Amino acid sequence: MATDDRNLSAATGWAEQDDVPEMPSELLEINMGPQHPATHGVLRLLIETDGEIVAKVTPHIGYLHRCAEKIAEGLNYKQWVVYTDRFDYLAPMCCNHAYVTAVERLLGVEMPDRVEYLRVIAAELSRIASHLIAIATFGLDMGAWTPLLYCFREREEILNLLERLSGGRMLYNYMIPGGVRFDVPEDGWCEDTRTFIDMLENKKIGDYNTLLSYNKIFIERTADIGVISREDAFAYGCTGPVLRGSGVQFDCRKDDPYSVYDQFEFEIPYGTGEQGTVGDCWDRYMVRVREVIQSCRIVRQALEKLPPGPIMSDQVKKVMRVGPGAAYTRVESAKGEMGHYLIADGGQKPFRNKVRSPSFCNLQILEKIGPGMMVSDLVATVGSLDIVLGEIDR
Amino acid sequence: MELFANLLGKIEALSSQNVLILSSLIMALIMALVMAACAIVFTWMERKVAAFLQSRYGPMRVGHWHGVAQPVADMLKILQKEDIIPAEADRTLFTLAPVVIFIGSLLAWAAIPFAPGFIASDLDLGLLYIFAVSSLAVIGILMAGWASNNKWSLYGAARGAAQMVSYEIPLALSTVPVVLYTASLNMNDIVIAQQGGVANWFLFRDPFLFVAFVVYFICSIAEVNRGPFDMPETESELVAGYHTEYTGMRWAFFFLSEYANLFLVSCIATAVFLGGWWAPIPGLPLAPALNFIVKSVLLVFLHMWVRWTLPRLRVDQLMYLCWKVMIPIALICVIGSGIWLMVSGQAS
Amino acid sequence: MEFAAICTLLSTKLGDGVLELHEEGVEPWVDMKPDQIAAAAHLLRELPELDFNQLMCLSGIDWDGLDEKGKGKSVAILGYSADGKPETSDRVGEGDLGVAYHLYSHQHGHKFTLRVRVPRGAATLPSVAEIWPTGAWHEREAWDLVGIRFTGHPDLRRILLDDSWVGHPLRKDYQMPGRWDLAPLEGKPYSVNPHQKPMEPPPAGDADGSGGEG
Amino acid sequence: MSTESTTPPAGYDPQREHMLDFDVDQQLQKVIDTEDKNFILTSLDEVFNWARLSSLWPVTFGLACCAIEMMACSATRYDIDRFGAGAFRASPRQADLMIVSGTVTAKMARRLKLIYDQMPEPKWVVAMGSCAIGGGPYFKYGYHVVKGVDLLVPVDVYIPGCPPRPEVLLDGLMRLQDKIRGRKGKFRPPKWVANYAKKIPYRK
Repeated sequence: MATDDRNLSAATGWAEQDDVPEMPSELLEINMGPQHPATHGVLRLLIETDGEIVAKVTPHIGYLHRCAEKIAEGLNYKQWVVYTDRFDYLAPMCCNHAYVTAVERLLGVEMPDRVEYLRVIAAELSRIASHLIAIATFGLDMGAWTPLLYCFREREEILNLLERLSGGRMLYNYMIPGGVRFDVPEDGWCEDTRTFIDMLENKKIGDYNTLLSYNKIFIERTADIGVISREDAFAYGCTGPVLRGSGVQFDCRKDDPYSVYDQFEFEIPYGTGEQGTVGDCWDRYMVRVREVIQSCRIVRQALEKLPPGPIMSDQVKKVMRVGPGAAYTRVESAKGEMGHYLIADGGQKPFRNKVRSPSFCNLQILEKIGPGMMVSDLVATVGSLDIVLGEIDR
Repeated sequence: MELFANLLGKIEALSSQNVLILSSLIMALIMALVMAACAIVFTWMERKVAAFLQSRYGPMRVGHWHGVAQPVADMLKILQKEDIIPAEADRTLFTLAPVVIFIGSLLAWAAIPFAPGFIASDLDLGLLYIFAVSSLAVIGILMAGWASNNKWSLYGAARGAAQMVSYEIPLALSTVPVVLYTASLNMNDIVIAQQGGVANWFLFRDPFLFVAFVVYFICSIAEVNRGPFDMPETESELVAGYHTEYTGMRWAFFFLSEYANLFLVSCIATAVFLGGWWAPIPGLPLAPALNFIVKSVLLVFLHMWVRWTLPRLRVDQLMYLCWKVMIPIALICVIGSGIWLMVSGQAS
Repeated sequence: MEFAAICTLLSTKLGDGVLELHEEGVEPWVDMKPDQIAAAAHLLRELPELDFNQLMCLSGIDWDGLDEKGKGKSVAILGYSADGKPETSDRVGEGDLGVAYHLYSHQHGHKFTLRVRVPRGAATLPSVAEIWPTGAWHEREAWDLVGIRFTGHPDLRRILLDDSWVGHPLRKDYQMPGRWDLAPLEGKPYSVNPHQKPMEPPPAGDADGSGGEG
Repeated sequence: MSTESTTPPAGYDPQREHMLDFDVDQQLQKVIDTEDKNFILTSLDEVFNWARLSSLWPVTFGLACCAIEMMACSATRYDIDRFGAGAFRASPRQADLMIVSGTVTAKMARRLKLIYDQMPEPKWVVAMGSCAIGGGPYFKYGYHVVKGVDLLVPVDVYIPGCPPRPEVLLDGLMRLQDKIRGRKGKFRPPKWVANYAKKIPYRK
C-alpha cells in the first residue's frame, strides 16, 4: 500500500498497473541525534523516511536548555552579560551587543562614540568568525573536510585579535551596559587587524570560493535544494542570512539602524538564484561568504574613523537601576535578528528577559521544507540554516 | 608462485605435490602480510597526507619520527578492545560479515603480478577472477548492515550494495579495451604486453585507453567506498554507515580490507594500464617489484588527495554518474579502441 | 504607519477590544482583551495598510509581583539555602500571566506591540500559529516555561523541557529543584523537588482538549 | 620488578588519598605484587598501555561552547592528531574517549549515559569545562542543568575553564595518558571506580 504521495513506486506508476501486487510498506522512523555528526550540537531530528526520501521531519530541541532566562531574574544587569556570551557561542560579541543595546535603550543613555565604534569592530570580527565556522561546517556536512581546517585557521587569527582586545579567547563579556571593558591595546592592534582583514578579503575568500563555493560537486549538492520561498521566510520569522538567501534585502543594521551602523558604507548581499532557485542552500551559503567581505569593509572603515574618547559612559552608575519600562530591542547578530524583550521593574535585576534567538525561528522552517527531500539534502539544509543550539535552547 | 616453486623444486627431497603445497602456503602467507602491511602503512599515510593537505602535522609523537608507530599502536589498541555484539543483532551474520569482506579482498590478491614469476596463481582468467572475487565485499556489507539491527547501518548497507554493484560494470568495462589489445585475460600476459618504456604502457597506446583509465580510476574510488563516493559510510549523514555497531577486532577487519582494497584497485590499475613491473624507461636498473609498488602507492596517494579535497556526491547523483556517464563512456572506449586497433593494424 | 494611527484603526474595527494605550516610555504598546486577540491578529496580518507579515517575538510573562506602575521588588528566585531549607519570598503567586506580541511589517517597515493579560487560574489564549506559523514554537515555549495554554494550537507540547517535567519554571513562584541527588536517568524523575506544589488542574475553558499537553 | 609501573601516576597526592578513596585492599595488593614479579606479563601490560595511550580516539560528542574549542583543538593550530588522538569517531562503538564538552542537561543525561554504555572497554571520560565538572555558571538557579557529569559517568580527568583553551585540553589529554601509563594488570577498574559505578543508577 502506498502510504504517501511521495512513495517511489507510486511516482514511477507501478502502483497503477493491475498485475503488480500491492507491496505493503511503511515509513521508517529514524532518530537523527542528539549525538550525530550533522546536527551541529544536540539537536534531535525525528525523521520518517520512505527509502531515501524524507516524509516528515520533527525537530526536538531542549537538550541544551540552560535556564538562562530564569538565571537572568536572579542576577543584576552587569552580571548577566556573562550569560549572553553563551547564547551564540560562535559570535559572542554580537550577543553582547544585542543585550547592552537593549539595556541602554531602557536606560535612555547615549554611549560615547569610541564605545560604539569599538563595539562595532568587535561585533563584526565576531560575525566573520561565526560565518567562517558556518562555511566550514557546511562544507563538512557535504563531506569536504579540508575547508573546515582552513576556516578554523583563519578563525584562530580573529580569536587572537579579540583576545588581545578583551582578554578572553572565545567568550569575552567585553561589552557591558555603559561601555566596553578595555580600550584598544597599544601594541599595533589596529594595524594587525587591518592586515588580517586585507589578507582575508583579498586572498582567503578567493581560496574558499575555488575550493568549495564553485566546486561542481558542491553546487550539485546545494543548488535547488531546500528552497525557502520569500513568503515562507516571512511567515516562519526567518531572519539573517536565511532570509537574505531567499532574496529579501533586509538587515537590521540598515533597515532598523542601531549603534553607529548608519555611518558605514556596506551592501547587503542577498540570494539571486545564481546557481539554481532563489532561496536554495547555495544562496544561503553564498550570502555568508559575501557578508564576510562586507564585514571586512565595515571593520576597515571603523578602524579608520575610530574617534578618541572615553570607553565608559559617565551617565551609567556603578549600581544600575533600570526602568521601570519594557522594550523589545533587536540587532543583527551573525545568525539573524537577535531580540531582547526586557522588562525592567526599577530594580537592579531584570524582571523578565525574553530572548528572541534567530536560530530558534530559523530552525522551525525545517518542518515545512523538510518533507520530500532526500536524507542527504536534509543534512545539507540543516547545515545551511547554520543553527547554534546554545541560542535555540538558551 | 613460480618463483618459489622453482626454488623449492631444487630441493630433491620434496615431491612435486609437496612443492606445490609449500609454495602456495608461502605465497598465501606473503599475501596476508601484504594486506596487514597495507593497513598499517596506509593508515599512517592517510593521516599524514590529510594533515599536510590541511596544513597541520598529523601524528608526530608516537614512535618519535613523524608518528611512524601510530598505526601499530592503533592496531594493538583495537586488538584488545571489548568485543560487543548488540543484543538485538543477528549473531551469526554479525560475526560472519567481517570475515566475508576480509576473505573477498584476500582472495583477489592471488592474481596480482608483482614481479615476473611473483604471482600467487597465474590464472588464464586472472582479470575476470579478480573482479568476480572482489564483489564478495558487497555481500559482506549487506550482511553487516542487516545484522547490526541499526537503521543507519541498514541505510549504509543498502546504499553500499547499490553503489558497488553498479560500479562493477564500468570498472570491468573500462579494462576491456586492454583485453582487446592483449587478447588475453591473464594478468601476466597483460603486463608483458607493455614491455619497453612509457610509450608502450596501455595508458598511452591510444586516446580511448587514456579515457578508459580515467573511467577506471573514478570507478575504483567508488568501488572501495572512499570519498567523494563514500556512500556506505557517509560520516556526516549515516554516523558510520554499515559498521556503526562494530567494535574492536571485527571492526578492524573492515578497516583492514578497506585499505587492502584500496591498494588492490591501485595494483590492478598499475598492472593493466601503467605497465606493471616495467620501469618507465627501458633498461633502468630498478627491481621490478619496486617499480610495481611505487606506481601503486602513487595511485593510492591520488586516491587520498581526491578524498580530502572534494565534497561528497548524493546517492542518486552517484547512480546517475554511473549509469548515464561512466557506462556509456566505457562502452565508447571499448568500441573506439577496437576501431583504433583495426585501423592502426596492431590487431593480432 | 505611526503607532497612534494603527491604534485608531484597530479600535474602529474592534470596538472595545482595545483596552488601553500606553504611549509613555521607550516603546508604546496596546493592551488587548484576551478574547479579542485572534480577531486583532487577523486584522493586523490582513489589512493591506498594516500588513504585519512577521511576528518578531512572542513572550510569555508572569506579572506576579509587579504593581500598577510597573514597579516591583527584585525577584527572589525560589531555590534552597545552604542548609536545604526552601527560600521564602514575598511572592504569593497571585499576579496575572501575560503574553506580549511584537510585530513587524517588511512592507511598510513599522512595528507594533500588543500585550494581553490573563488571570493565573485560567491562563488560556487563542493561538496565533495559524496566522504567523513562527508563533507555533514561541507558543509552545510560553506553555512550557510560563504555563499559558493556547487553544487551537496545532501541537501544544513542551518544547525545551521533557514531557514529564513538573511545573513551569519561569513562573515567579516556581521552586527550583535544589540539588541533584540522583541523575535523571530512565525511570527517575527529572526534577527532585520535595517542596514542589502539585500541578494546578487544567482550567475549565480547556475541556475540549484542543490545547492539551500532548 | 619494574620501577615504572609502581610509581604513582602524575598528579597523585598521598595527602589526598583518603579523599579519593584510592586505597587498594589487601587482596588486590597481593595480586598486583605477584603480577609485578611476572616480567613477561608486566612488559605486555606496558606495551598495551602504550598502545592505549597512544591512540585515544575520541567520540564526536559536542554539547555546547566547549565543543567549538574541542574542534579548534583538532584543527590546524593545535592539532590533537599529533598525539594520536585525532581520529574522531562518530560511532561510540569505535571510540575510547568521551570528551564531555559542555553543559549536561537533565534531558541529555539519559542519552549521555547511553553513549557511554555503548563505548567498549577500556574507555575514558574527560570532563571538559566547568559545566561538565559541576554545573559551572549554571550551578545556581539552573533547574535543568546536571551539576557535574560525574553524577552520570565516572570521570578520569577534569579540565577547568569556561571554555578551556585548547592548550588545556591537550594538557588534559597528557594527564590522561599519564594515568593510563601508570595502570597495571589486566583491565580492572580501580576500586573506587567500581564502588562509584555501583552507586550510579543503571538503566534497566
